[in-house]
Amino acid sequence: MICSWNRATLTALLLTLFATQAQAASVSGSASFQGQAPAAEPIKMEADPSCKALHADGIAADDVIVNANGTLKNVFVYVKEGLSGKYEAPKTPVTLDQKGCMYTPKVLGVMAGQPIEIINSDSTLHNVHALPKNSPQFNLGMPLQGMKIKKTLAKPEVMVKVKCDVHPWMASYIGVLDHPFYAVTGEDGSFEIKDLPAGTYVIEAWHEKYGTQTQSITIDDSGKSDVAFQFGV
Amino acid sequence: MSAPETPKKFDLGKFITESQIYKSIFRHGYTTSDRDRALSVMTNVFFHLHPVKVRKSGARFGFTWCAGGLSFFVFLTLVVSGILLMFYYRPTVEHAYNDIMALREHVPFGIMRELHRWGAHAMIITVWLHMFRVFMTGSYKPPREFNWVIGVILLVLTMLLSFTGYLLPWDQLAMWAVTVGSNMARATPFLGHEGPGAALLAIGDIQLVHSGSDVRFALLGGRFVGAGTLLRFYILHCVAIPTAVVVLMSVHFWRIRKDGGISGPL
Amino acid sequence: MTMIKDAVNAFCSPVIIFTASMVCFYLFVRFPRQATSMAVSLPLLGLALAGFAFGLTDDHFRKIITTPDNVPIVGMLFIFLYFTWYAVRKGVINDQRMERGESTIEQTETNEKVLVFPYLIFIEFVMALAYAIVLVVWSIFLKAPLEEPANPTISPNPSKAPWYFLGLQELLVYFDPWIAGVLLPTFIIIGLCAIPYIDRDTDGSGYFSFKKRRAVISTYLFGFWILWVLLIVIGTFMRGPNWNFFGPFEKWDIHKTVPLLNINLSEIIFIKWLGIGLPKLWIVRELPGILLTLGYFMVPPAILAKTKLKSAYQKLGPVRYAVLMMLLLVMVSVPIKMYLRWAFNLKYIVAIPEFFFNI
Amino acid sequence: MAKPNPSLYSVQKTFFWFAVTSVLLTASLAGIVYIDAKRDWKDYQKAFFKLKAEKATAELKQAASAVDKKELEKLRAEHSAARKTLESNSKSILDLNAKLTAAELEITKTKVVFQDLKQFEDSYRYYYEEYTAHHDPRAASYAAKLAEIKPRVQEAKIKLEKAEKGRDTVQAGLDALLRQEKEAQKKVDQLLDETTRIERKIEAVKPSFAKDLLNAPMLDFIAPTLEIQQVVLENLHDDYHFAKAQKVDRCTTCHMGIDQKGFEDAPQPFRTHPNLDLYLGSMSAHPIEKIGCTTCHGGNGHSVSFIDTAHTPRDEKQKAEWEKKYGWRDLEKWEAKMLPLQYTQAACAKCHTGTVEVPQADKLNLGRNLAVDLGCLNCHKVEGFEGLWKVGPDLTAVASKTDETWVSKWLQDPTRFRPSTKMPRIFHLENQAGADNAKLEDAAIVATAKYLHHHSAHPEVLRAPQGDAAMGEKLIKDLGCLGCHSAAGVTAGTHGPELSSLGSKVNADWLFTWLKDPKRHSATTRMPSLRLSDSEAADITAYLMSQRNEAFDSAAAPKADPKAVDDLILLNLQSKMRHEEAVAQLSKMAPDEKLLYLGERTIAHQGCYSCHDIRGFEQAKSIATELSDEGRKNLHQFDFGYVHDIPHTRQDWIRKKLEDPRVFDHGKVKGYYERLRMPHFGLSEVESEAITTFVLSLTQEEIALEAQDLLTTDEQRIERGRRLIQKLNCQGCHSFDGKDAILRSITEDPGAAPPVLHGQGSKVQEAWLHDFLQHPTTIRPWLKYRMPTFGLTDTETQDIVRYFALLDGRQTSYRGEVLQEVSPDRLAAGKELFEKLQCAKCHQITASSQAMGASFLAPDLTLTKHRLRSDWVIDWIKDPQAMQEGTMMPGFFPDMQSPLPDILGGDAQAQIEAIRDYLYRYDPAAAAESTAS
Repeated sequence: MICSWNRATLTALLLTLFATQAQAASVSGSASFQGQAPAAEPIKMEADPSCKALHADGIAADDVIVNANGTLKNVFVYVKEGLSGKYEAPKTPVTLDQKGCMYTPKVLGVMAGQPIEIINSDSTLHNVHALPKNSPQFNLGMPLQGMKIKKTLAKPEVMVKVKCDVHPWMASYIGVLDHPFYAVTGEDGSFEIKDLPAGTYVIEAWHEKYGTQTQSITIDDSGKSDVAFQFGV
Repeated sequence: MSAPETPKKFDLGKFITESQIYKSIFRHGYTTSDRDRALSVMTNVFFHLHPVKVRKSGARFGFTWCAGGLSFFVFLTLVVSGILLMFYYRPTVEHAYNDIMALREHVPFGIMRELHRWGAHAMIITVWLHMFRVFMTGSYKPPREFNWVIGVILLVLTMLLSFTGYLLPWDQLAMWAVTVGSNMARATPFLGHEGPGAALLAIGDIQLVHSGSDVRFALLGGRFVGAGTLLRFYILHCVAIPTAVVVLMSVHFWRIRKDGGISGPL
Repeated sequence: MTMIKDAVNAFCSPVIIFTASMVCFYLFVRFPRQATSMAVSLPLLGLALAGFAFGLTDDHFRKIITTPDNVPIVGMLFIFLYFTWYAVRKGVINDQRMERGESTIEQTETNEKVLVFPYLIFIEFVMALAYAIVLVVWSIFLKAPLEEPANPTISPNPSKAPWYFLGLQELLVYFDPWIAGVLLPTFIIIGLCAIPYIDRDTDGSGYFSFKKRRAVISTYLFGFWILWVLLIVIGTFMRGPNWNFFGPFEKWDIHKTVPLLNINLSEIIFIKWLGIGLPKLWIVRELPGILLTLGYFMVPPAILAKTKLKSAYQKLGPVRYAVLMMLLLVMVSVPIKMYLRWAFNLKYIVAIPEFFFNI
Repeated sequence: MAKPNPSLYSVQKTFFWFAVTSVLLTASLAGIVYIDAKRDWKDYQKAFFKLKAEKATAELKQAASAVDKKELEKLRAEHSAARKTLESNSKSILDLNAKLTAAELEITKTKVVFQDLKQFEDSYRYYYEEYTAHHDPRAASYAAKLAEIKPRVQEAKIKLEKAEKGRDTVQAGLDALLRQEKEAQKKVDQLLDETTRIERKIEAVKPSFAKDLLNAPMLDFIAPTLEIQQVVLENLHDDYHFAKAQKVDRCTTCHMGIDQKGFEDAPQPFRTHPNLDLYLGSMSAHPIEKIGCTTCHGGNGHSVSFIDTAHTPRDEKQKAEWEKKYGWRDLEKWEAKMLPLQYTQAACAKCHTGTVEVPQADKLNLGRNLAVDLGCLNCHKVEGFEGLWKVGPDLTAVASKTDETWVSKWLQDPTRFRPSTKMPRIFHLENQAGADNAKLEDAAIVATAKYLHHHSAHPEVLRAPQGDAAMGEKLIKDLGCLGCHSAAGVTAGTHGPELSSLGSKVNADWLFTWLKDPKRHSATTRMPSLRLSDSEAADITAYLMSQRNEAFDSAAAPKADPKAVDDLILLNLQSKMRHEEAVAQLSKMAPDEKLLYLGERTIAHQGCYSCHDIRGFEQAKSIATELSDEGRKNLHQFDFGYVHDIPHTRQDWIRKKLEDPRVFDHGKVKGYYERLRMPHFGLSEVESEAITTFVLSLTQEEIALEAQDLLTTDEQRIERGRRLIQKLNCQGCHSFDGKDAILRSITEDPGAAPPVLHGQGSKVQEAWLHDFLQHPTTIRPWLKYRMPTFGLTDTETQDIVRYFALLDGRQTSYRGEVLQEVSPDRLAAGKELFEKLQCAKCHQITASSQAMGASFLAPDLTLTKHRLRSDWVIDWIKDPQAMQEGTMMPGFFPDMQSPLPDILGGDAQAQIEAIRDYLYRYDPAAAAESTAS
């Protein structure tokens, strides 16, 4: 929340600075899923008993989550082309938690240079192994429960995979951008990118399994614009 | 001569020609009287190569083609340009080629090299022409026989001058022209190691004439054209042959006077 | 164009050029009056200039002509052609005057004297200035050649001596070095020196004439033009890589191969004619050649002294006559040897490699 | 007789000729002066100065705009105010100046007195000392004089000092008055410092009348601004064959901007040289004062004319451009022309000798490696490249591998079977075209195949069990075959042959035997053993045998026309005996005998044995030209034949020869055995350019040792290792020594790729590495790739071990680790850390370890004390990513911060050392006991 406030002030600041530019608008839409939702495979956590213990009933893989309304969760939507100008990265960190031997959130966006706070909420050893191609990689061991580490990714890159070598099923994806115009679809498969200046943009949606899609949109001064992405098998 | 009404008008020409310095040098006025003209020949060391008067037929360009006089003049220009080149040129294999290149590229008045080289060619042509003319007018006949012989020797020396100078740029052209030219010396009868009869000159098994002792070796200062040859040819070109030429030329000129002046029907 | 060039190239072989030149030379000295008349000489000059201009349109010809060191040869050719023409023409005019009983132009003025200054000196000065101009302009527009630094391991193909020695180098094709490079130059020098001691006839001294001195002048011109200048021209312009002969419009190809089938006189006699094989002893083997050579130098003078040159023999006396004949025979031996080579592929008349003695 | 006429011609008329000739001569002499003054390089220098002035003017503009205007105004105002104050004080200044003059006068006066007296004193002293030494009675009088003059000198000195002090006081007063104005001026100057500097620069280069005068003809010998620039190179020489002339490069006379930054976009000849940090810069490896220009680029450094410097155009386009712009023409008779730019790297090898690769010379290195790989150097002798391995397979037992038909079809055109093959095409090339020649070629091919099989050994071959082809395909990808081979649809390594369509070539039993142990079949093969189990080998065999080349299978095999065979044999025999004897000999031969004879002759003629081991040719000499000095070979020694479409230069000949090896036979009439023999390699443009560069680099030019990049003994040992590494293709799988592994690039997860070996020398213990290289064991259980057994000799192994050590700047000792005494507390702390950081979660350390999934993740830590160097372990724990990018080993001490502040006072360094000490003292047996109890 602090984060969004911050973004609003930033945009306001930008607006005063670039008063000649058009007014801000927002893009919203959803990522729908077509066809048969794949059966989620259960994760075998036997290798690490301490994880197994946390999920007595077992847990399904989280690479494809189709929402109840037929939409797709964890789709990263962002403005790919069309922006000009520079955007300052916020100082407030984004959180990536390791909980129950899983990453929360599974997919997240961050601005280049913005801190990411990585938390180990489990009592077992995790290692955060980020595999960016544009920025330096890091691989840090987090043996203690409640341990926190702050890291940043210096250069824009969609997406940066983060994995845990101890628990091969664990994977998270971070979209690193040099502007604040991105969103991740949630439980209802919708997203909204706010405060976008008027103009023509290429919007891209990314999913771990189903790849990327792009759409070109023009936003006028009136403000709102809808985009719909369709993923499927 | 001087007008009485303008006695004070300053005449620069007169001022100069009547000054002591001018008189000490020229000893005669600059007028066109026969006396002055005769004096100018008699009192001038350069002109004095000539007699005061010559046969009219002999003075004509159509008769002499001026080839002999021109040969002498070409020789003088070669001496002058050659001396200037000597200031710059070093006859060693490290420097010779580079010095010539520098003359071509950036040395002020490097054109001396062209003047010298083309002058050398020109001299060969004028010398041949001179001999040609002398023959065609029958001017070698008695009493001028000996002067003709001197002329022949001068002709040979001229070609040798040119030949020795050919090596000095020390480029491929120079070296191989001299190699080819001097290879003939190898075959000199008795004196060259590949010449007829050389094999006969032996004391027991020891050959007297071999590639290290024959006339070519003496000429080149080595078995092949090399550093020694360059120096040898330089000395020949700049000192030895010119001296001989000057001496013989003096005799040649003197004999012209003594044998009846510029040739003509006797 | 190409056809003309090919025709010229085909025409140009040493034997044809040499023979054609001798024919022209003969016509020139046989008919000097006609040859030096404007009616003949001007068209010939025009033809020569046109041919030269045509040649310049050919890249290869132009390249050879404009090679810096070859430029003086071209100049020399034109200069000497002019002055030969001029001298003979003057001689012809004087001859005509003498036939009419008048004195020669020179003789009419021979007793008049003029002052050296200005009349002679001025001519000399103007000529000197003119020469200086020519030299400077020549130097400005034509750079002296400078190839890459001397390198004993790479011999340029062809390697040529300075142009004024190229006549001698050309003779190397027909003679061993000791003859072409040593003997013949020596004879040339001796021969030149000997001229005034043989031709002592004071008649014809100091003026241009032809008829009276036809034999003397013809011999001299033959030596100069055919045996010296022509050979220089062939050696410079027409000898390419491996000293092969090339026509004026033929590219100098280093790979050109021509058959060389030269044989010695001894081989002709003992193998071809007698079929008995070469004798082992050199003196026997070379006996025919030696006899032939000796005969060449002994028999003709003796016969001629009794017949055609009887008057000359009487005038000169035995020593002078012998020297003259020796010189003349050596001079004539050059074209004879050349023709023997062309006609019979004859390499040596006498070949004694044991002493490097080959003729 | 006519009356004598004393005049010859009208003298007046000659005056006209005098005038004309004099004028013309003067004009031509002026021409001399003109051509002296008008040199190309002068024009270039003028243009460069203009360019420089323009650049500086632009710079000035920028600098001027950078000056703070307000500040400047303010300072100027201050300055003028100070001036005003000064002017108002002008009277006192005048006054003080007058006083100063007076004081100076006083000083002069007193100084004269003092100096005079001093002279006397010195003189008296001299005489006094002299006389005293010689016991001369006059000494006394001088003693008196000396005593008399001393106080006078002292007095004069005091007077002088007083006068000086007076002057200083006045001066100080004056300075005080002037100070304010001076300081204000100084401030203004400081602000304008940059612009003034640039203005001065412009002043130095911009044209002016004074400069024109200095550069005027006939005056330019005094102090011209346009001058020849040159570098005299101390240790480098031009070879003038008889003597070595010192190298002098005058290139900078025109290329004036070559070593100055800022002319990168300037037109030639002013452009800055690329990469000044490597070339020309005074701090670079090749400073212009030491290396010059022509050392690398070739050409004539003494010259300053475009043509005579022997510039060589890069291609036809540049040639046309130069001809137009500079009147360029080829210097026919000049041997040492410049190298065209694309081949410049050839010059590197002049000084950089003895190394496998020349740093930063990619093209040269590529060419060199290709020349090794393609076997160029097997046939062509080159000094410094002797003793290379034969690049082709061993053919002494070829019969057990494949059959005669395959060999003859292969010889017809190897690329038909395998487009990527390194085997060149030898037969049926352009100079053997035509139906008659084709028959001869086929006869030679069949005979060769016959010979090879007839003389082949027949080693015992194992029976291949039935295998699973699908499993085999997976194994090929998993085991690391792709580090050397391209196979299973993946284009990867090129060290070994591509393995598709192997089924059309070999038989299964041979392949199985080969895979199990290649050295068994051929002792010289470079193929290592992967220690395959029988079932693995069978699976791979099954897969590879299933891959066939249908088109090749169905192609007809060449036939030997009996007449063609006879003709060829006759040609051979005739070279040794008379025609009739040859015919007789031929008629005596049986058909098989004929083929064997012809096969032997063909192999000898084509030189097959240079690249392959062939029985009967163990001692044969190679057939190709030696190339040791090819880069300087005389142009006229290159036979261009009738090829006129390429420039007649060394580089173009070599390149044409590589691209089309038989082309120079074009249009020539030659017998079958006289034709050119170099085979056709089907090189790409890049490859042929690279190899041309390499061949041009082969010179035996003598460069002074001082100028060379000489190798130290250690560097030579490294190079020896590099050669071995190249031969074994270690870098196909492992990245190190500046090379990236192919296998790594095709493995998605870097953690699953073969380990990176940067810093291997400081990582592992020599003895361990030695053992490991000879008998590899599993270190990283999670890796599917398998370290092969190369069957290295002891010397080779030591060379590699030493190579790794030297790469890290260490000498080999084989001494192992010497452990320091450690307190029990520290060991306890180590143990605690080991447990708290949950190391055993991934690393196996005992049989009862908690490590997950059967040691799936990390190496067994019991190996540590014998395998690793202890100081490396410290560095590794500190930051594993830094040492092995992509490793699964996490860092626990980011920025040297310990997550456990209560152990050893939270000191990360101490903690890491404690862990290390724990590991090196860990005794598995004891630990097992303690756990059990």
